[in-house]
Amino acid sequence: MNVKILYFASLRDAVGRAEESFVLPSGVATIGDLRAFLADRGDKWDALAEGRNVRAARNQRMAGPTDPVGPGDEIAFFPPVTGG
Amino acid sequence: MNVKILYFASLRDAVGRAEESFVLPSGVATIGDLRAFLADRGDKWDALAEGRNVRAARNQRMAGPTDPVGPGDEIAFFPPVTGG
Amino acid sequence: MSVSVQQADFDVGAEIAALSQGRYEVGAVASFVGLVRDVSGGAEVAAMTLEHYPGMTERSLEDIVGEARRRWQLDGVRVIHRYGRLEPGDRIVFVGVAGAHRGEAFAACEFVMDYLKTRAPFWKLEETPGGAHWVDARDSDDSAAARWDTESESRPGD
Amino acid sequence: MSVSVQQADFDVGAEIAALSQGRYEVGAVASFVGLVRDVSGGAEVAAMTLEHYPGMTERSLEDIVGEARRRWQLDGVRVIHRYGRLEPGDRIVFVGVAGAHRGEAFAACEFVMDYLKTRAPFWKLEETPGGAHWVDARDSDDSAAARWDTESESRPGD
Repeated sequence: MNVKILYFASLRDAVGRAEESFVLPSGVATIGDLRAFLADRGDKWDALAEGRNVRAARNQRMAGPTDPVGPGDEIAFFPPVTGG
Repeated sequence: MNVKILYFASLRDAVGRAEESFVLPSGVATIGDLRAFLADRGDKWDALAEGRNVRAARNQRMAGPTDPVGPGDEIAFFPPVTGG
Repeated sequence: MSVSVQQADFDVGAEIAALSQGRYEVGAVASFVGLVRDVSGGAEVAAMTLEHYPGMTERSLEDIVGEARRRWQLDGVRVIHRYGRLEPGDRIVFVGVAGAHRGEAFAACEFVMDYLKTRAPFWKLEETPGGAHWVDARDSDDSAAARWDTESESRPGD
Repeated sequence: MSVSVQQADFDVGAEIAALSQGRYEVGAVASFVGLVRDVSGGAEVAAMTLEHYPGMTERSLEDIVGEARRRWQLDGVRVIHRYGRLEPGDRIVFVGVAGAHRGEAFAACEFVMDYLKTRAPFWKLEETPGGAHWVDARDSDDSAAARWDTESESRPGD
């Protein structure tokens, strides 16, 4: 039940890492679950807490909090995009 | 009381001339008057008759039937434009 | 010089670059190129000749650019319109608009094209297998121009 | 190849020309160039670095192009977005859309830019006299993108 998690831009700066391999704990079934679990690490991981303006992607497509997370997924968290 | 009258595109083809110098008869005070006067020449000048889709310009700016015509003016008649 | 009426072709890349050259407040350049198509109302078009009204043409385009500058905050506007004989694939018209943000640039560029289509004195004579004939004005061009009379001038993205 | 994500600059004139090259059904090419400005929220900008999410970036741009092609009848769409360090005046993004008529080309070009601004994973880090900082997303970009959810898909001039 491994997933790859990526962090970008200001969120990567905040949590201090660009990437991690993560073993999904039981009970973590959605993007929202995963985000809450990571935010519970506390301290700098507060950047992922509810109310913070964080977006997510699952397997390189934008995803919402109720989208499922499964083994082998690539999940990314990042601030709202500012390209163009 | 001379005006210069120009004809363009399909309207020029219809009336058979590109340009004429015209002495304004008394009673011809507006673009609409002038157009009606020219249409009254009959035959090919029917192309200027009421109901025909003709536009006009006075001194190189779009003009309506109630706009005045005065000595020295350059008046143009033409079909709706199709550039771009 | 924001308006040119000419027989010669033009360099689209150079025109777009010139709109922001040395102007670091420009964040957006919207542009449009109109081309001769090889079909028109179902008929094959071998070529067309664009007639215009010298003097009024330049004046009407300058009026349209002036109106765009009144409606939006713009850093630059460029209009080039060709006349004479053109073949399918040839460029007819270029409109480029530079501004700080894209909403203004897009709106002003489309506005200039819509107004040009109904107010600039150009006429197209098309050569088709059935002979040469003058192109009829399209009702959709009138409605495209008319919406600028009523539509709010500010748009999202400004 | 309709989408490119690259560090290198691009040739705007060549990209626009390629959209109609040999395609005589194309009557309209609408395009957009986004540039680095030297001001942002009142602060002077010396340079910026564009970060992106390799893989997802290309995919999201291709999805946006696909959606534009579903909504409008288009002959060609081209998107180029740069990443890395850029200075004021540098080109960031190009969007070009070719179609038979201008209404479709303009609408699709603006649609692609609006969606790109809110859906393509790019982030700007600006260098200002006060230090480097990440640019905040703008609410106006969200509203610009949102209007395409409700707006009628056909527009005058088509």
